[in-house]
Amino acid sequence: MSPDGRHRSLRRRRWLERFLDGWAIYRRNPLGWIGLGLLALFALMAAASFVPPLIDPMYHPMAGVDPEITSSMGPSLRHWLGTDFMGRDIFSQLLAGARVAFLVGISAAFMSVAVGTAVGITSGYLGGLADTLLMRLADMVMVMPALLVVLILAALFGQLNIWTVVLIIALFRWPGVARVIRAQTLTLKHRPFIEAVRVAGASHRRILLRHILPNVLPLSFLYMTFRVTSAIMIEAGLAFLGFGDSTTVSWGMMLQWVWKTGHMFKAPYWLLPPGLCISLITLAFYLLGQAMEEVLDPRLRKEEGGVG
Amino acid sequence: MGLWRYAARRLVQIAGLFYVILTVLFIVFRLAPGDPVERMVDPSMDPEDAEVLMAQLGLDRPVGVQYLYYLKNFVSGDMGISFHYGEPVAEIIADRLPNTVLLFTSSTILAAVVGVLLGKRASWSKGRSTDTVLTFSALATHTVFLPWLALLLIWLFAYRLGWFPITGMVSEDVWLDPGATWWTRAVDVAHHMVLPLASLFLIQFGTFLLVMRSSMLETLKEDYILTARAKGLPERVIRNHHAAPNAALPVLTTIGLSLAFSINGGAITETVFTWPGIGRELVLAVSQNDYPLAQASFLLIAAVVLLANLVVDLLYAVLDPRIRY
Amino acid sequence: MPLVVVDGLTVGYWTAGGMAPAVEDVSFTLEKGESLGLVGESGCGKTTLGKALLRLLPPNGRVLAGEIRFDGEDLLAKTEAEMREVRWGKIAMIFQAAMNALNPVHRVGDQIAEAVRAHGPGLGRDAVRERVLELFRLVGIPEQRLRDYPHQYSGGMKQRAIIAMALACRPKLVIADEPTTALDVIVQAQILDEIQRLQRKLGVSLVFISHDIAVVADVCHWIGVMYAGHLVEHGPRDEVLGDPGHPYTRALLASYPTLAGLRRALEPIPGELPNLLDMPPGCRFSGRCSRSRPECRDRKPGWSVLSPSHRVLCPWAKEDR
Amino acid sequence: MAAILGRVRFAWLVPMVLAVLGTAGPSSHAADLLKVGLPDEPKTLNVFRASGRWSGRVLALMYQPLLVRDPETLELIPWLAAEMPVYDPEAVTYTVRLREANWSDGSPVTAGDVAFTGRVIREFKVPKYYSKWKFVTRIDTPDDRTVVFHLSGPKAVFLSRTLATPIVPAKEWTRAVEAARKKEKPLRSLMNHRPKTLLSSGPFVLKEWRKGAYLYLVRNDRFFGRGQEIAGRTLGPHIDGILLKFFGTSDAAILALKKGTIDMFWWGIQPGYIEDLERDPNIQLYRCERSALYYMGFNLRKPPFDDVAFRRAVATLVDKQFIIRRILQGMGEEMDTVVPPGNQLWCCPDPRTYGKGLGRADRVRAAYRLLKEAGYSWDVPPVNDRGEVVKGRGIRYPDGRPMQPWTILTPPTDYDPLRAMSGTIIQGWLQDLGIPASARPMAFSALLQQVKTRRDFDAFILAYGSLSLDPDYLRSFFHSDNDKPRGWNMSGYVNPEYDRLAEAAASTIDTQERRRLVWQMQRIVAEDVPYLPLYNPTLVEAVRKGRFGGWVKTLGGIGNLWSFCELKPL
Repeated sequence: MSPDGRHRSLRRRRWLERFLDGWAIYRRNPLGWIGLGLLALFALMAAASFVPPLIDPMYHPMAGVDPEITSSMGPSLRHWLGTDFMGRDIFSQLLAGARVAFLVGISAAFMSVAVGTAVGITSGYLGGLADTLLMRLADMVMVMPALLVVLILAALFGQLNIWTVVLIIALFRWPGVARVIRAQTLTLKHRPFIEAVRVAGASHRRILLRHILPNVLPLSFLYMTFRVTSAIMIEAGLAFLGFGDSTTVSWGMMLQWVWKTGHMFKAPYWLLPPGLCISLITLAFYLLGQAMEEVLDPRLRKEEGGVG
Repeated sequence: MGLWRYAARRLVQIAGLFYVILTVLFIVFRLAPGDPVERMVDPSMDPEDAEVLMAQLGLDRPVGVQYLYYLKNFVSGDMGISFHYGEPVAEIIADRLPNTVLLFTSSTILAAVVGVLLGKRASWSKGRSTDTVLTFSALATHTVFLPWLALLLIWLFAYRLGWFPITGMVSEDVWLDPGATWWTRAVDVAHHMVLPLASLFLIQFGTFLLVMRSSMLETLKEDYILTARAKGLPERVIRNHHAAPNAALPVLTTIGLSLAFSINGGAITETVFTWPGIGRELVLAVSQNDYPLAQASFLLIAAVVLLANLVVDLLYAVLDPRIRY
Repeated sequence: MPLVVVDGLTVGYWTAGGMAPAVEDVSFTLEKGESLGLVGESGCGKTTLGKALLRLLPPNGRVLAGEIRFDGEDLLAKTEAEMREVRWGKIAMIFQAAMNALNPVHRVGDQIAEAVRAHGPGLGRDAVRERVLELFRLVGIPEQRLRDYPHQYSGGMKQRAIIAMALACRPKLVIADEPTTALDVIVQAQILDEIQRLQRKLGVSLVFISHDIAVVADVCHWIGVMYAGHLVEHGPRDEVLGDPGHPYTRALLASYPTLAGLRRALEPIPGELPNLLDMPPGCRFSGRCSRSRPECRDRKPGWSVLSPSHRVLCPWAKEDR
Repeated sequence: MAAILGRVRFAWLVPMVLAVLGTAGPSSHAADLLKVGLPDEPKTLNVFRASGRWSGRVLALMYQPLLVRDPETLELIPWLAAEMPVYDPEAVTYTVRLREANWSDGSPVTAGDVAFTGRVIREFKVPKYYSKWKFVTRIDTPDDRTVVFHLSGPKAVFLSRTLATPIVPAKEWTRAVEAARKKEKPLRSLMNHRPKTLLSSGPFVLKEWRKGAYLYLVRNDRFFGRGQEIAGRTLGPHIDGILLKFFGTSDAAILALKKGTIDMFWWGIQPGYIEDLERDPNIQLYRCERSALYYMGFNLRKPPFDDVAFRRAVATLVDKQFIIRRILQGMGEEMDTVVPPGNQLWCCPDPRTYGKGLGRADRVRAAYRLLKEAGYSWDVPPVNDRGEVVKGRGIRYPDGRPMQPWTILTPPTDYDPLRAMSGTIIQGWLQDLGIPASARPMAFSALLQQVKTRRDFDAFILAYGSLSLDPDYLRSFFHSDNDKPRGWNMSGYVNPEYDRLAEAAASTIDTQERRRLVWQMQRIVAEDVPYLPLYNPTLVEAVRKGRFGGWVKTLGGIGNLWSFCELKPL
């Protein structure tokens, strides 16, 4: 085996070992279990969201209406959670909402973490003026109340479609990640093994990609779970206030429908499920993050404010 | 003293950041499609009338000139006149700000105090049922969807039980009554404030509790805690005198960092409870294209956030003797 | 009557894999005014032993068997409140990693005063202050540093402050856990001298824990060598150093360069400490021992008594000399 | 409980909470105070700025116009004027005699006030009123009670719109007007003036405005109508005052209504609440027609809507009944013409309709037929060889080009969820026919700019919540002169015959003749479909039973001047 190959297989083994060790720690965290369980449930819902429209077009969450029901009805055998004000099935909307929540949460989180990691590594590795500028920018973006910013943009530039919302959320939620990754990069930068690689003449790109990135990735991954919660909350808040993408069935949008059509206080079967789902999926990702945090590094500084 | 030099340097930085925000905001608002005049006209008005209105609102000038005027006026404290109120923006904000400050500071202080105390308690009994209950309820309130929670609170406490008013900040009965004393009026406002305060408190205190708890757990692993224990100090002294002050420092940072989050929550709370504060005014102004008001409210919020972070950093420096600038 | 009697002490930690014994069947005594050096590789249980003496084990740690008698009293039988009296009042501890043993947010003087006050409740403000100043003079810290915070101290000074703190209540026993590890060589020497000087001057007993046998050799009357939770050799300094009975002690001595000016080739000890959860049933050093015999692995080793005060946990100690 | 509280060391909170709880429960000082919930706060009480609905509602209780409409017949009747104005066709003048009326401070309402109001509007070009006054060339006041208006030509809207302008007290405004004249931007200065007190000639006068909480109006004892009989009604007001409370959300206001905190909610109630409120024994619901127009507009300047056949096909596809039944929960009325059906005077009874009463499949067939006749073709036609309706795909213009995707712009959900939803539903119907339409909600101002200023759109759904009762808007909407940026002819409809009719109608004083012209205009619009009128929502308002009686129903709801003048405590 070539030295490089051995190195790689060694590293792979280390990764696997680390994963298994981590899993061993994770397994002992009951809250982590609850989080995983809830997420599995929501994932199941998201997957199941494709089914109802196949059974009958009236179960289409957006366009389908029950031909016999013209107002909001309570749960029945035909509609497990009842119907909304125009006779659409709430249960299939709820399922579709799970899909959207995952979509929004994970894609926004992925983007913001990708940006944050990139900025953090660059900033920490380069140092100097680039570092100062990037971190000042991060400071500025970090303290801005993201929901209000998205609200302003949504109100000014027209109703945003769901991907625009995702993009904006991502653009406003990277600085926390960038800061942590930067700090991590700084400590890594001065570790002997990096110094050694540098002395051995490795390029910056190689150092960044092969030696620093793999070491900060677990941390980025951890932050993704926290970002997911904040993205879901922002999207839901936006939709609730009526600035969401009204062609998408998200839970926030469902709540907005309840609210705006005056069913808030008389259709608990319609009001409770979406709110509960938003809260629970946020909780689930949060618990997952917490448990993972314990695994990855208990001394990590907590960055709070999941919803902001 | 280095602290003042540091504060001065940070202030300059903040001024720079603020200028950037100011400019970005101006550009964003001007780039936005839609002009505020169109919402003020009805079919009986001629297009020429709308042009007159545009000119009177100062929207007909070139954008560069508008920007310069904007800067000039801003520096002189004139934030323009609200399109819809026809009042100086500064006055509207001055009118709303105390309400927000009242709601926001009391909820933050309450949440911080309760969160820190309970966090301390939770960490101290780590692994026991007190800890589990506290941690879990903090997590649950921390992640609950705020507008939903607020509406449930209204439904239950204001509507079903009738303990509190549904929305608003004052009840006219009390304020129209010539015999009402300042005390009854204060109680009236407090009465209205309970539910919005409760919802803001609920989502904030979880953050504090969780941060305090984990920070405390970290601190408890430190050698000086072992030293303190070896010194034969009572548990209470170790907890309150040795662990808590060190553990509370990250909580301070959290206040700064979670401010943006709380402000989001504040705006939603104010909107749902019709609390006449800045957050609600901003949401309204934004949706009605009241540029001057929306811009000024947002700038105010940005300024508050930036300054609050400075204050947090300075406080940190004062409280943690290790930090010297 | 000896000041400290440790008899058959066994301490374990609850871990995910089960109960891990960190200290097993350790016995020794220490007379008043004398000093014992506990030496061994990191992880051998010496710090656990030190903490067990003060009953300061972490929440998952338990004393499983044995007895600790201090000044004739059974420490393990005491309540937590009674124990608080013993801590610092009678037994003080100097922790390893001196950097973190002082609380960063309190002034050094206050932290020492706190110890003074905790065990002398009747003392007035001035008396406490006077005592703290006295301690500062004792360890050689200038008075004006009283109001400084720990981070303003140098490493050596911090360690002096901790020593001062340890002496605050005139304890009968001081447990020093790697007090010099984090310091550079010169400061280390100063601190060791200081400890020795104070120990003689004040007549306190000392349990000195270190991984560095050279340091221990400098300071202590007695040396106890620990390996994987066992006390494998215990005896007077000169006997242990001059005539080590346990192969591990010998290896340890061989791996240190500067002892008594000897210039031998360094011999690192091959192998690693065994996993606490998975100990060989017999001698724990057998896996690394150059003179290991087949039965060593399987049979519990017995004690060899080399002199009335020098015993070794190796049945072959006499033969292999 | 005390133990738990004690443990968290907040026992001191208990008495405070109890004190706060102790003040719960409504109490009332003035029994005859009408408490009205408003969804939002009036932004200003400057009559020259007031553009919001709320400001207008409050001001209407204080500043009075010369003429108002009878609540039943909707005919114009004298109000501040003593009798109907006298028209002189020769000189093109209107002469108005004023009633004996006083401001709330006791000084008389004079011809000078009327002239002042008109002159300020003309001089400053006050946007809200200027278009109704620009043709008034001179205002004479031969004596304190007589006003003579000189017009540039006969104008149909003079009585209904110009004389509906609220008359402003000259002495209260003179100083502000003089100050404004000296400013660089006089209008802006005038509009930013904040009147300290408000002199009222109406039934109520402003007592207190607590920002963010309520507006308190008390009875104006000097109101000219007090005890008088006008339009067959003996006027009050019989109540001591009106308290307008701002709620921000309908939910809160409706809960307050159910709890009895307010006596009336001055805002249309969403269908979702109705069933529940109907069951509440303390609540009385009033259903009124509105003078509203909810419609879909097309851009006639470019394909596909430059083809009248296509517009008719779309009109055929849109099932207004479905929208009303499902989205409006039945609370609305189908509209076949641009003039609301409640406006009996002007609504054309026989416009052309499309697909009325047809089911889904029949509508598809009818639209398919229309388009096929016009030469459109499909890759997969929506009606197959056996005459069954299937999902169509790939529609092509008569010249064979495929139709490019286009959008229906709708207001966003926060602004009007029902319109946004209607857009989504219509999009679905069009797609069934293979028409590549998609609904796109857009911020309201952005939408207006796109449609009205930039004219860069395909189709949109907009609405007028309260159209004036005078049908002059028909001219604004479709006259080719208004086909310019910011003009009201957003569709770009050009029809010389229509222009001629519109101009004639604008200067026709005779009502019968004008009605004939206006009907003709509506028939043309229905034929050419530049706008597709959708629905006119029913206005449902709720009041508490047993507190006050004498609500007056009229077009636009019970929250009107007549109600507030006639309400009596029970």
